[in-house]
Amino acid sequence: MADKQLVAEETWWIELDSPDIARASEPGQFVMVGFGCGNTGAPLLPRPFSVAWRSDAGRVGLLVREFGSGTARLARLHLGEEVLLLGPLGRPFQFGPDEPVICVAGGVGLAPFLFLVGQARRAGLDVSLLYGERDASRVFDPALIESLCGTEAEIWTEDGGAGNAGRVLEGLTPAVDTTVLGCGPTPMLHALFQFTREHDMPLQVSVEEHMGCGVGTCQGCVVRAADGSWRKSCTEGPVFNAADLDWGR
Amino acid sequence: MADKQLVAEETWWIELDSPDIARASEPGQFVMVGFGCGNTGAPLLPRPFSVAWRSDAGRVGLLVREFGSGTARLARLHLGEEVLLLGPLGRPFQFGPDEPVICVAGGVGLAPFLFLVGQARRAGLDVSLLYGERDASRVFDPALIESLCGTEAEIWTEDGGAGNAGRVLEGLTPAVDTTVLGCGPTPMLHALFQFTREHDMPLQVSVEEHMGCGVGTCQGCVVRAADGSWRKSCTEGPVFNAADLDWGR
Amino acid sequence: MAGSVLAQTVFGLRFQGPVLLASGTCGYGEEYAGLIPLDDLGGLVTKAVSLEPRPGNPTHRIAETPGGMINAIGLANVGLARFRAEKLPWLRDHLQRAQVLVNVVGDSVDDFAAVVAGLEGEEGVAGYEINVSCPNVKGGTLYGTDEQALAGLVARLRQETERPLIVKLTPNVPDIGLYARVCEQEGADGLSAINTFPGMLIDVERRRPVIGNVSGGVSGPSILPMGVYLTWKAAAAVSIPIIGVGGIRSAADALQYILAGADLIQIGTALFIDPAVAADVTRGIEEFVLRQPEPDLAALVGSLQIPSA
Amino acid sequence: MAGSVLAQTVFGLRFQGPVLLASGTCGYGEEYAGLIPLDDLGGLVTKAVSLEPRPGNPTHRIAETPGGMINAIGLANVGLARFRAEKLPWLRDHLQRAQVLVNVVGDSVDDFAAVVAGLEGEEGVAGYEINVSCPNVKGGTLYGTDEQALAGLVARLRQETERPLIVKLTPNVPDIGLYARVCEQEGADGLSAINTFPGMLIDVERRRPVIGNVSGGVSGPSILPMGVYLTWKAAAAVSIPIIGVGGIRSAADALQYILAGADLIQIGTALFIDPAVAADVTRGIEEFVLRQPEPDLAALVGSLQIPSA
Ligand SMILES: Cc1cc2nc3c(=O)[nH]c(=O)nc-3n(C[C@H](O)[C@H](O)[C@H](O)COP(=O)(O)OP(=O)(O)OC[C@H]3O[C@@H](n4cnc5c(N)ncnc54)[C@H](O)[C@@H]3O)c2cc1C
Ligand SMILES: Cc1cc2nc3c(=O)[nH]c(=O)nc-3n(C[C@H](O)[C@H](O)[C@H](O)COP(=O)(O)OP(=O)(O)OC[C@H]3O[C@@H](n4cnc5c(N)ncnc54)[C@H](O)[C@@H]3O)c2cc1C
Ligand SMILES: Cc1cc2nc3c(=O)[nH]c(=O)nc-3n(C[C@H](O)[C@H](O)[C@H](O)COP(=O)(O)O)c2cc1C
Ligand SMILES: Cc1cc2nc3c(=O)[nH]c(=O)nc-3n(C[C@H](O)[C@H](O)[C@H](O)COP(=O)(O)O)c2cc1C
Ligand code: FES
Ligand code: FES
Repeated sequence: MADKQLVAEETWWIELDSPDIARASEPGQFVMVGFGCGNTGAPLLPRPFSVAWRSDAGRVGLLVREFGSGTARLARLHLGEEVLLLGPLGRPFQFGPDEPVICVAGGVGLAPFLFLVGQARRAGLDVSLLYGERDASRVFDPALIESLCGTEAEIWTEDGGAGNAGRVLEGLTPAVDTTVLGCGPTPMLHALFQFTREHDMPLQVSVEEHMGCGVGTCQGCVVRAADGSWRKSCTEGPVFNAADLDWGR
Repeated sequence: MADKQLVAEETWWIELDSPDIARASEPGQFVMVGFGCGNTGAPLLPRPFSVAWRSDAGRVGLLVREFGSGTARLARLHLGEEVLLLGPLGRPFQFGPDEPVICVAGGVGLAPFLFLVGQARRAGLDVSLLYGERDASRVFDPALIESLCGTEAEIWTEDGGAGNAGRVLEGLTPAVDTTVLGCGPTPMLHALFQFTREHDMPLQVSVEEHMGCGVGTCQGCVVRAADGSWRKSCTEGPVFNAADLDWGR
Repeated sequence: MAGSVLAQTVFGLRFQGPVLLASGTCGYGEEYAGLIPLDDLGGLVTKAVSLEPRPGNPTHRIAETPGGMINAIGLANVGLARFRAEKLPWLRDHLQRAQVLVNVVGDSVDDFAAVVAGLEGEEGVAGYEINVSCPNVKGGTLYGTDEQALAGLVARLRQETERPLIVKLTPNVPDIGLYARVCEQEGADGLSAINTFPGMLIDVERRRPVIGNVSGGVSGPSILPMGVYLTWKAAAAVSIPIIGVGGIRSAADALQYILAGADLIQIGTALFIDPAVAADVTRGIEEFVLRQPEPDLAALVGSLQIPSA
Repeated sequence: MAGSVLAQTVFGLRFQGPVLLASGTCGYGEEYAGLIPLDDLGGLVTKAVSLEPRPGNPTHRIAETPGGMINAIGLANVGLARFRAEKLPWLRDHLQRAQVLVNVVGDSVDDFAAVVAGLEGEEGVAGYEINVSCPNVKGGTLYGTDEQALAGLVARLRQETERPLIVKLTPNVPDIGLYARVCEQEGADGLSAINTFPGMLIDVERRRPVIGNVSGGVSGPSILPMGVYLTWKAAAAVSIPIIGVGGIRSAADALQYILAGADLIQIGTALFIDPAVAADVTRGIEEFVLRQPEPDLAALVGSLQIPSA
């Protein structure tokens, strides 16, 4: 590990040296972060994290929120400690150069959009970012967001402690032909799906499911598709066209 | 943990703050060092270590040689990290104030004798120390031994790289009425038993057996007694009169 | 210590809390006396008691495995006579509120029966935990894996005592429900699930088994998911109470067993890791119970919700 | 990669090394192609193939346990026809030296037989691993825990094929030797030991099982000592070769199985931890073999020395 900073409550910015992954990553892709077969403690299995940033110098940035054993272990990483990285994996967000795009992030669902908006803005694309958190203590530094993304995020907190008061979806205005990209907790994605369907906006979402291999062998990470079949979120996702998924439950 | 130093190849001096244990310990007793129920990695079970030193300020010193998962974990301890200590446990070395005593240490079997010789010398007793290692790289600093013990150790290495060349037993001369205390690898204890029996010298040994509880409940740590019964090394030992043990195998 | 939200009557006995110490990991209580406030616990299960004393297995008797340990103590114990004369009086004198279950082993039905009969006159024995599931002595799981033999054993012991009779099941069967039902039918008051899994470790350099007895029983965190599953299966099969045991080292672990259907739980291996674990788990369960809309432990037992497919 | 000290002929097949990838953890090979030099391995076992495609179980299908994981994939697979049309050709084209075993499942003897029969004409299938031991589908262990049913199944499959027929045993029985002998008697060429242990995890806050299928199979380091023991027991019961599997993540782990009597080993869960593990374990075994007075892998198989009591 090359760098680690506590950037919000229980939320860490972690930079790792990995030139191959840095070079190849596209926004929406993820890496599996693990500790190898010599590690006897939890986590046993690697955990998936969205690529949140990359540098020409070969660094990859992750935005990690402590949740269980795996993320707690990452929070305890010390400088120079090695982790096992597998990636970049999965299908990135995809959109044309002329489409206006709105990214809707809930919590650490912000991660892929830091990468995406930064890259898109540098390419001169029309991409904006809505970012919601439960409360101000969890909000990732707006100045840092701006420096990574090249634009401000519109921030929403449920208690109004930072940015606007309310849920992030309240910031979304109907706009036909605007592509919406979503990443965050499942209830948020559900609401986003309802909203975009009502207003006929194309939606892509990055889903989260427990993963085993990360490369398509174990079928552990499936999500239900609209046609009733199962799709592997590690190879056919994590980014799906929302219309292709089963939102029934 | 209060202090840690690499004192010889794969051998660490570790100081822990534990006033209760420091106060109560006697030479030959041990502590169980563990990592608690929150620790998910190896070692799961605590490991026994002889008390090698104690201070009035409430510190306990251990001499730890890396062997497997438990000792490797101790070698990775960082300052301020907490470990779970249980102790002092077991039966200490016991001898009268007028008996001349020779301590024979093999490898980290030195640990209890650093404590014992230091304490005995300060009390003005006639206690000497023979200390053997495989080679010079593993020898604990003679100056440190002297400062801890108040006397020099007679050092033996198999390759002669430090001190005398040969096995530590070669340093032992028959002397009726001299009590011999032994701690080290089983083959060394066997040889010591043969020697002291031939020359009619009383022998006490500190034995090593895999331990579970350390306090006498699990019966995991038994050694075979001369009468064929099993003795718990954690409560009836680790120090036994050699004559009480079964040396058959 | 344990608040009243944790008190339950199980097998007709009052347990002030749901946490017991598992057989073989707390000796006969005495050894932990200075370290664990035993009388604050739900209870303890003694080391196995057999009719005659048993010396136990050769060493090593213990080794660590990934996430667990293996033991082959060999049911080393002082035997019925000395248990009665030396160990039981201590327990009687020191434990007023915690319940004492005696773990019973034997080589034959008569053996088991003799131990139970020999303790019937004794006060301080709240009930019996019948060990038909020890993987590290020859024939140790015989009664645990043969329905007929098990039925015969339980029926006979039922005749010997009116005290709670709890059968400790082996995990080592395709359908634990079968054996659970046999016990219930023959009059057992409860079940303990589970004992250890047979396992083995090899010292590759020396080409020898690490354990003197060659194989032993695997316990500790690594068996937690199996124990929870088997408790759930056993609870589904019978209506007598179940004591969940296997791999518990936190209140969350214990609550998994309770939600799966265990009325009480036991802690074994984790005691070696930290003797304070029994009190910590009790406290953690209490905190959890107090956070519930219905703050009552009994309401949690078996409260797992299975989503409809 | 694997030196010739590791080469063995087992079931009449040449294995350049003793390490195979376990069924269900390497898909149909293709998915790991860029990550693992598959053709340098001893071989791989495909994901289960059933007559009809199976969609698999609801999510979550995977969760971590202490020292292991639990899975309830539900034998999701593309079915015989698509396996033959899409998956097998890739394996045939890309693996020349590594042996491909096809893991076969079915709901009935006819089902199993139809899958085997349907692959008989196909090149690129070195042999069959018959999965009678999957704990996370209904009836998945039926054939693995009923001697009669097992005997009937193996006898029938023996009629369908002359290719190596390897039966994958469930750990979930009191005496694995019994089932091993049944397989040997009915003409099986080998055994795989072991499949996963049934297990369960509960989300205590939500009072729900973590796994969509409620229970699943426990694999990974936590089951290593059980797998080594059961391999040793199975090896003692039969003279056909055994593939050891369960919890292997290092050469030392693999060597425990080999000394216990496994001719070959499989790695499953550890692949998820690090896809390089298969090559690392192969290398480690080779180093160990070369250090022996008789540097030959076959001489190590079953070379555990049991001290006389
Ligand atoms: C494609 C993808 C990208 C992700 N990107 C990020 C990110 O950039 N930043 C971040 O903080 N988190 C991210 N997550 C979620 C992150 O992987 C989980 O927080 C993490 O797996 C939880 O692990 P844990 O060990 O801390 O929790 P535990 O509760 O100990 O995990 C137990 C098990 O549940 C699984 N699990 C639990 N929660 C999740 C979850 N939300 N998603 C997937 N698996 C889960 C774990 O993999 C593990 O198998 C991402 C998840 C996916 C699938
Ligand atoms: C009373 C007593 C005092 C000791 N004092 C010291 C000391 O002062 N300094 C020191 O370096 N070592 C001492 N040891 C040995 C130390 O406990 C072992 O080196 C340690 O247990 C090995 O643990 P490990 O996890 O590194 O090895 P592993 O091989 O991972 O241990 C695996 C298992 O074997 C047991 N084990 C392995 N070797 C030994 C052994 N020699 N003795 C007991 N159990 C063993 C472990 O407890 C564990 O259960 C003492 C042992 C005993 C019994
Ligand atoms: C050292 C040791 C000794 C044991 N002795 C007995 C015993 O005498 N009788 C018995 O029924 N179970 C015995 N057990 C099994 C435990 O009571 C318990 O069922 C098992 O260890 C699983 O629980 P745990 O994972 O919390 O240890 C023993 C376990 C250990 C570790
Ligand atoms: C995700 C997953 C899927 C599995 N699928 C199968 C399967 O389809 N057929 C089978 O026989 N075994 C299957 N297994 C069991 C493994 O092949 C292996 O027997 C078991 O995982 C123990 O080995 P391990 O500890 O190395 O993983 C599966 C295991 C896992 C983890
Ligand atoms: S995580 Fe294994 S198939 Fe997706
Ligand atoms: S270590 Fe448990 S009785 Fe000695």
